[in-house]
Amino acid sequence: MSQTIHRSVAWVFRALLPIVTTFRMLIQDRFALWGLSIFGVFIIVAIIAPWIAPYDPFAPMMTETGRLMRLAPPSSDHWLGTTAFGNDVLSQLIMGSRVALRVGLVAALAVGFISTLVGVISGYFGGIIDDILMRMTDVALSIPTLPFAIVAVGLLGPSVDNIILVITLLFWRNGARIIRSVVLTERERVFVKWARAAGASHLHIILKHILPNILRVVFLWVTMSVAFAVLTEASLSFLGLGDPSITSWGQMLNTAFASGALRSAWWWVAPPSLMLIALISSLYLIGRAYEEQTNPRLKDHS
Amino acid sequence: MRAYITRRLLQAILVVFVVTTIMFFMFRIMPADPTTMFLEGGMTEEARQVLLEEWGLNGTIWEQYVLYMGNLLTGDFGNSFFYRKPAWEVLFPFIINTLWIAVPGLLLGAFIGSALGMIVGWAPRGGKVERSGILLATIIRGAPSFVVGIGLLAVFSSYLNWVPGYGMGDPQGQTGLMRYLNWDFAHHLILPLCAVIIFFIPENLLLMRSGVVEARTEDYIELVRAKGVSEKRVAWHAGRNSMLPLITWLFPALAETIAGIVVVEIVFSWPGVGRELVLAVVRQDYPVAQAAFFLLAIMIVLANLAADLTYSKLDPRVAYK
Amino acid sequence: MNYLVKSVATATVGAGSLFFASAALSQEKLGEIVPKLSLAYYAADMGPVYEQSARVLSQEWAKLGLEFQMRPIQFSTFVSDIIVGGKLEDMAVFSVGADPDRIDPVFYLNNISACGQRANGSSWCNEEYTRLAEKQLTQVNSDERRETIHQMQELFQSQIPWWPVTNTVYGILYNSDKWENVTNPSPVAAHENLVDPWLAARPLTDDRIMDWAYLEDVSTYNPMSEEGATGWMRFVYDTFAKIGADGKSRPWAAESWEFTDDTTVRVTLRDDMTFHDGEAVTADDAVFTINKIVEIQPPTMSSRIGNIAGATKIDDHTFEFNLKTPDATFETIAMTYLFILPEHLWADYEGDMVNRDVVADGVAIGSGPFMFKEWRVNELHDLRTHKAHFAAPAYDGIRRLALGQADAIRSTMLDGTADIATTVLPVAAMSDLGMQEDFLEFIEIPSHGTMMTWLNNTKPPFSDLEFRRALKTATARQRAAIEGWLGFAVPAGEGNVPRQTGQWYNSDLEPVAFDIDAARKILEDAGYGWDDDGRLHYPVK
Amino acid sequence: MSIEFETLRGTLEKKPPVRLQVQDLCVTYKSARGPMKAISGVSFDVEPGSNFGLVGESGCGKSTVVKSLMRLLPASATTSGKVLLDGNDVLAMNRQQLSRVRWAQIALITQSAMNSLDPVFTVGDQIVESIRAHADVKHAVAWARAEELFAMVGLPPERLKEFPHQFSGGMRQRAVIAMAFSLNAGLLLADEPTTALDPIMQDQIMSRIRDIQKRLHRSMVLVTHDIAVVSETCERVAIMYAGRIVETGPTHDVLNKAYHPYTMGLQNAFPKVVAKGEKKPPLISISGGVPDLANPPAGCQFAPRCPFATAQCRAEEPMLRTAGNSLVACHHMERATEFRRAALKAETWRVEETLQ
Amino acid sequence: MSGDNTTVIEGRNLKTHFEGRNGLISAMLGGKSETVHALDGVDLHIDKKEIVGIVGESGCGKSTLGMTLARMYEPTSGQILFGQQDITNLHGSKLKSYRGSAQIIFQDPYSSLNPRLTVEQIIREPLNIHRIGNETEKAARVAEVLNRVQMPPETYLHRFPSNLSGGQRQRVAIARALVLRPELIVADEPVSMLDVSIQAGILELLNQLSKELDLAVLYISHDIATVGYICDRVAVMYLGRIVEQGSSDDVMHSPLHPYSDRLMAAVPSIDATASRERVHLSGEVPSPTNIPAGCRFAARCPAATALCHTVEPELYEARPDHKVRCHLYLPEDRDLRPDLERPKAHPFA
Repeated sequence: MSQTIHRSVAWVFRALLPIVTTFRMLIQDRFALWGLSIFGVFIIVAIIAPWIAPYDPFAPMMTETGRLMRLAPPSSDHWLGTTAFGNDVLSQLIMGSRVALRVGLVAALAVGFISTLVGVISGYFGGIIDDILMRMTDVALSIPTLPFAIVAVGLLGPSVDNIILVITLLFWRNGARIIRSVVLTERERVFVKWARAAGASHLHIILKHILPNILRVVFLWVTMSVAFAVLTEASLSFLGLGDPSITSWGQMLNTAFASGALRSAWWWVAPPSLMLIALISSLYLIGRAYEEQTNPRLKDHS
Repeated sequence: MRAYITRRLLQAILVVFVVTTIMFFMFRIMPADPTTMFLEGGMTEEARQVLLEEWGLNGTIWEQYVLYMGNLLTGDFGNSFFYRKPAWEVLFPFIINTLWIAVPGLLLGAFIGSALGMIVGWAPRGGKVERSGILLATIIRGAPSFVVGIGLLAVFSSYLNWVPGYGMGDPQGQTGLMRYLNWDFAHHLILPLCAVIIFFIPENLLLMRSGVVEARTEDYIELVRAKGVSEKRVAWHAGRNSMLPLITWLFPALAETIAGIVVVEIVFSWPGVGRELVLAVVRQDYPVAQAAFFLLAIMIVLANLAADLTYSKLDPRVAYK
Repeated sequence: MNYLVKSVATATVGAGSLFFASAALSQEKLGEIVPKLSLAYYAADMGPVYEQSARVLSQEWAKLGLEFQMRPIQFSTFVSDIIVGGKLEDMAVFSVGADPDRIDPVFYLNNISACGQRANGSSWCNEEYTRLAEKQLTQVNSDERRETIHQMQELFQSQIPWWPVTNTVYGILYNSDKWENVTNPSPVAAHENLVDPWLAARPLTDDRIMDWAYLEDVSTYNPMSEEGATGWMRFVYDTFAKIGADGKSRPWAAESWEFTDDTTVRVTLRDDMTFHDGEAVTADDAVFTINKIVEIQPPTMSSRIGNIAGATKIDDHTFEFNLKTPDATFETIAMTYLFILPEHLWADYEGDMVNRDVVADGVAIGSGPFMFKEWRVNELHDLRTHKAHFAAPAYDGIRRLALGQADAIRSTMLDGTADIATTVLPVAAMSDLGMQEDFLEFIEIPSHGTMMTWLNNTKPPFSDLEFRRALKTATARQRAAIEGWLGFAVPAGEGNVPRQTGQWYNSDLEPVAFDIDAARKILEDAGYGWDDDGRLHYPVK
Repeated sequence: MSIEFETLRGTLEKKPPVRLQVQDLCVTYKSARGPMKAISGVSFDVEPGSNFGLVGESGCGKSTVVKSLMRLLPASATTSGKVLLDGNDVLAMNRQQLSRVRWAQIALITQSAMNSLDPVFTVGDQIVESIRAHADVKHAVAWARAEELFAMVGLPPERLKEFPHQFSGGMRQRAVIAMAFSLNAGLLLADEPTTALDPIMQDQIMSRIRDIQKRLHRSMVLVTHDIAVVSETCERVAIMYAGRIVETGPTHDVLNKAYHPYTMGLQNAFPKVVAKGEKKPPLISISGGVPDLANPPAGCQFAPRCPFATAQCRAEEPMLRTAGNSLVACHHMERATEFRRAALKAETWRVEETLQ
Repeated sequence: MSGDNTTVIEGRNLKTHFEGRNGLISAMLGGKSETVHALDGVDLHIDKKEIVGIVGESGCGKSTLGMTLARMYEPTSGQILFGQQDITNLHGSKLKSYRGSAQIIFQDPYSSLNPRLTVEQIIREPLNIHRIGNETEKAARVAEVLNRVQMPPETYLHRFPSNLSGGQRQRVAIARALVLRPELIVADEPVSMLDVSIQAGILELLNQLSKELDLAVLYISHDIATVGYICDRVAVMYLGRIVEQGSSDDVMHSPLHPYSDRLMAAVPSIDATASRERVHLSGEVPSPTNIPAGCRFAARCPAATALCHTVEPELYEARPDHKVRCHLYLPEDRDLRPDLERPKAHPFA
């Protein structure tokens, strides 16, 4: 009994091990450390957003004389000023982190799952299955991203869930290719050949020998997918196809742009822009460091 | 080689066919009815039926599909609902406009990016050049294209007032090629072109850099260095080899690239095909939107083919049968 | 922070006092909960004001214990699904523009309110009302017609199937260093038609071309296939009449007209008109145009010309319209809408006239104050002044720049590239610019354009008149105007006809003041109740 | 052109063989776990026109020695000591001097010919590149030289126009050899030139290197793990273990009369083809693995695997001392005869294995 | 000897051809692909306690032979007998059970073990796959095989491959092969990536296991010297066929086929005094996609005559238990093509 417990504890530990080692490996890279810190801050802000946002993001601010506080520059009451509709920019900015992260994480996990599924099946089995799946990705790869997203969101309606769905539909293709190519090399590894020679079932080989060894690439792809998802959500919102019931950074920029306030209200335009750059760059930094550390040919041997 | 190209072309046709089919059905199940563009005045139901018939929207969806694909084979994309003329005629000038920012943007971006990538890749590992190069490239890569566009607009057009930030300039009655070969056009071209270039640089830079860094560890680079040739020559060997992964990325990345260009066109009011595509979707001008998708799909597929062929030119190891 | 605390506090206190009284009593007598209501509105492609307005309105409605699902819908989908598609789920907030022919109230009275009309999206059908609606259409005598219309509004007000929320204020921003005498077209939106602000303008500098900064393109110069941008078409082609700010038609290409009987109108054309190619405009051209249009019934025109049976030439400058039935709206709608085509360029055309590419064929030729020069799609339209025109402006031409987005319009106005901009730049932004810059002048145009609230009258809770009444009472028209439209809208009047249409508006209707407490009272009296979470429940059956 | 070509040939032919003296060469790599001393105090001389073998197993540092001779080590490595080419210290040269010496005086036949030719340039161009980097001649002249070199290694000259991937492994190795001789460098470094080749090809390549090298009278350092190849090729040999030379001397002496237990073990582990009917000596394996150079054991590096190791061996690092014709780094080389006998028996080594 | 009780496995006229893979589209277009004749008619048997060596240059088909016998590939034609059972075309559970009895040891010890599993998990895996034994029995078996390969279980059971040296990894690979108690082991270049000082141990171990556990071992190598050490019989392969076969002493010391002769002569000797004749073989091995008519070695053989270029020789039993595929050994009384001259003298004699 205690042995079973011991074993299951060991199993959990082993399953977590790649994550822990990955993390340990990443914090050795100064860029990745920055990336992780920025990303960490975003996650924290997103979690506690409702408590730290000073105002309701859509509440109209009024001046003492009862007029709408339009395009007020930063002040002590409104650190980042107000929008053309009298909303507090800082509050919108803080609440916007939630959408970015929700879309980013959920879409990335979905993308990771589908990419892995397709990539593993295609790469492992090869032959006609591979052929069919790869032709499917060819088709998917020939669809221009944003125009498709525009049509699809127009079709499904602009809710966060639909945006996530569309992002998933768009980005599984690249991941499937990458993961497939890793599986192709992994499949040729001698221990996989051995397992086949020993009579192991396909499922056994995939679960025991292929998946654990491609997890790193999956992780990398999921990280990158978070960035793509955030970027796509922002672009859609910027084009006016974001979920209207919540604030997002792309939407803030869209509103600023459509209100013609681009040049006059820097406090409304600059913060969401910088947030987007910071969040996406932080993910790219993590991804890059990860690539650098896991690719022996890129690794700095000094 | 010819057999290979034939095979790839057939593959490409299949892909385009499927993409076209998908887009066709996507547009047909869109909730809106395109006749509503004419409805503000309260069109009568009879008139609506006339329009539907005229646009080939009255049969079952399968009939419409067969009709559409049949017409497509003869090069007929249908008539734009909005402009009332062949979708192809509508799109053609926009395509030219887009090419003006897309092609030089892509080429310059790739060139500048890979040149910088060579420098960063060849710089000492862990040194200032490498670290700042990577950091900058990553940050720029993390900037959505509309943020880049807005930033450029704000700084160079609004604040410094150096260059205009909208449209293609006033041609003063110039038409044809002369519409593009004038100073005013060039002046208007600067910002959107810069946005596209900036959009391209980081990816190229980072890819080139990893390529060069990887190549630096290759045995053949060691041998080249052992031969006592100049460092520049050694770098050339590394760069030449790193172009291969770059090519494989560059062309297929078009699908994502188009997204960047669409946004750039919108931000800079550039009358290009991307902006028209978005407008067509909003206006439910299906024939134009579908034709644009069709053209983009063909472009991407051909670019992939071109990537393969270029690759085979650059990499003598690849021999297609 | 202050504001938030305050507003939350008012809401709870205000609602709370009623609450305790009623909730405790009726706890066990609650019916079904009123489900979450979907609230459709124009998505961001129409600008941010609709979303803001919908949010402001729903905030107040929510105080009745309702919950809303916000549903932004793109313009075209909105029109086809909700306005004419009959697919309104629960509620919608949207607006109609200040088109010139909507100065005649038939759009508000019939098209969106009467039984069986395609655009009656709120699916309200009152037979008495519909009978009156049909009657007023035939009342050529405007006094009689006005009486019917006022009666209809009373009936409407008692049933409140939907209601207007605000009337739009448009704006014109122009470069006052370069131009003067830009007139105010109120109550019609400037870009929609009235040639006034453009034709009257006078240049102050040598730059005698007026550059109009605009978002989008018009799609064609064929007057038989264009609907969306008839305003621009009016520059190139002449109509028989123009509508005035008073809602009455005044002569344009027609020098005069009279009803010779209920279904015949005799029209006398001006004798000093020529087409841009120099040919004189005669009754032949007018008759040709009318008969051709009646014959082919272009889909985009069908609703406006449906009542015309044909035309007969009397002499070179006189002809007669033959109508199918007496038509009260004929002067204001059909006369201002039919564009005169040159017979000599169209008579021999064998193809489908509706789909004729007039630019390619070189026949973008009318008799209007401006002549077609160039069109670069999604870039610009270039028109030159037709000097021989009776209303030719005092400058050389007009160009419409398709700039695609607000920021570009703003910068063209600032750098002097454009001389005039209209609604497409958010009005508040135009007003700001007018205040900031000495050389920019802002004109405010109160209009009859209306933002309204539609309800699905066939479905509970909206099928209940008391519920509708409560909802209207809780409609914060003032807030929507200030917070949604940034002050560039005014709270709308009662009934269904905009106050800005002048004589057609029934000013005797009793105003419904915004009052949440009163609204809750109405609901409570009708048997509705609230649960502990404050959610509204139906009365027990 | 032909005059130019003759001039080129003339200068190349006149080049003398190089004398190589390596003195106290040390190489340290920076690594995540601290400095890693890959090479410690390696010294050897290569007489002009002679062959010197550097033998050792993987990780012993023999390739590092070769790379440091041409200063090809990555920036993370620090090198000390002297590498004298006819008295000039390579390690002290500036970049310009270095590039003049490389290939003109010291050329390299790399370990894996598979990867040592740039895949995107033709083989001919790569040879021409090496010539023109040092001799100011026209492309055509250099090409003619390349044709000559191809003929020398037995490849048809028309294949100069081909890319490396069109060559088989053996041909590629020959092309690399041709390139190494392109400037008739006085010293040739051959780093495992035949590893991963089939026996027939291996034999052919080695014969060819030997033939050309003898004919042109070049000096050569041959790095390999295959003592048979060394025994057939080199006059002198050094056995390396863990970044140090443990035994060096005339090849025949070192291989037949080893003083260091590692040399003995290596020799006995090597499978031999014995005459028909003769009893095969048992194969020996040396248990354990090479020491971690970032954290080396005290004393003799071989002590943990050595069946004869004593407490002294584990405490004190032995210095190279003369024994017979060789230099040996072993505290107990006086007992070499005894060791040699014991080392022939598999049990001697196996005991250690199970103990481990 | 075939059909003998002690024969563990026997291949009869085995052919394994590979088709170049084509995509959907070209398949639809009926595109033709090239066939690689990797294995082209091989007869071989291995007895209990016997180690048979296969030597030859890379690409000669020796690995394909091993993989075909282990049924990693399904032979294109021919027959494989495992004991009395025909396993040529087995599928499904029967194939799986055969795989339990025939194990492979691969060349690269660094990638043949999954880096994420411990030694215990690695060796236990075959038992899990074949559902053999309960936990206790499994543990016992794992310990037993680790002891057999001289790796004390208490030390190694919980180590990861990254903590093992190359030789130890190869021992783990052998232990993993033994845990199912196989009858046949295909060892595909098991020591070629190991250092010389370690390979001896592995070879000794294989030899010992074969004798102690009644194993039939197919030892594939291009290192002829090691073959001489442990093999009872040796077959020399050239371009998909066996060209010479016999006891390892015979083949190594008095090779008959001109090719084997060259192969043996190419082995360098540690004894520099023993001079050996230099090898000169012209030309390259022909492509296995385009096999020449006649003797496959003819193009490179100095003794080749018109007969060699036209008719492929059979395996002639030149000496007792020593067969060779060369017309030099065509019995005097047999004339395949009297019109063609047969080769006379041994080219390197």
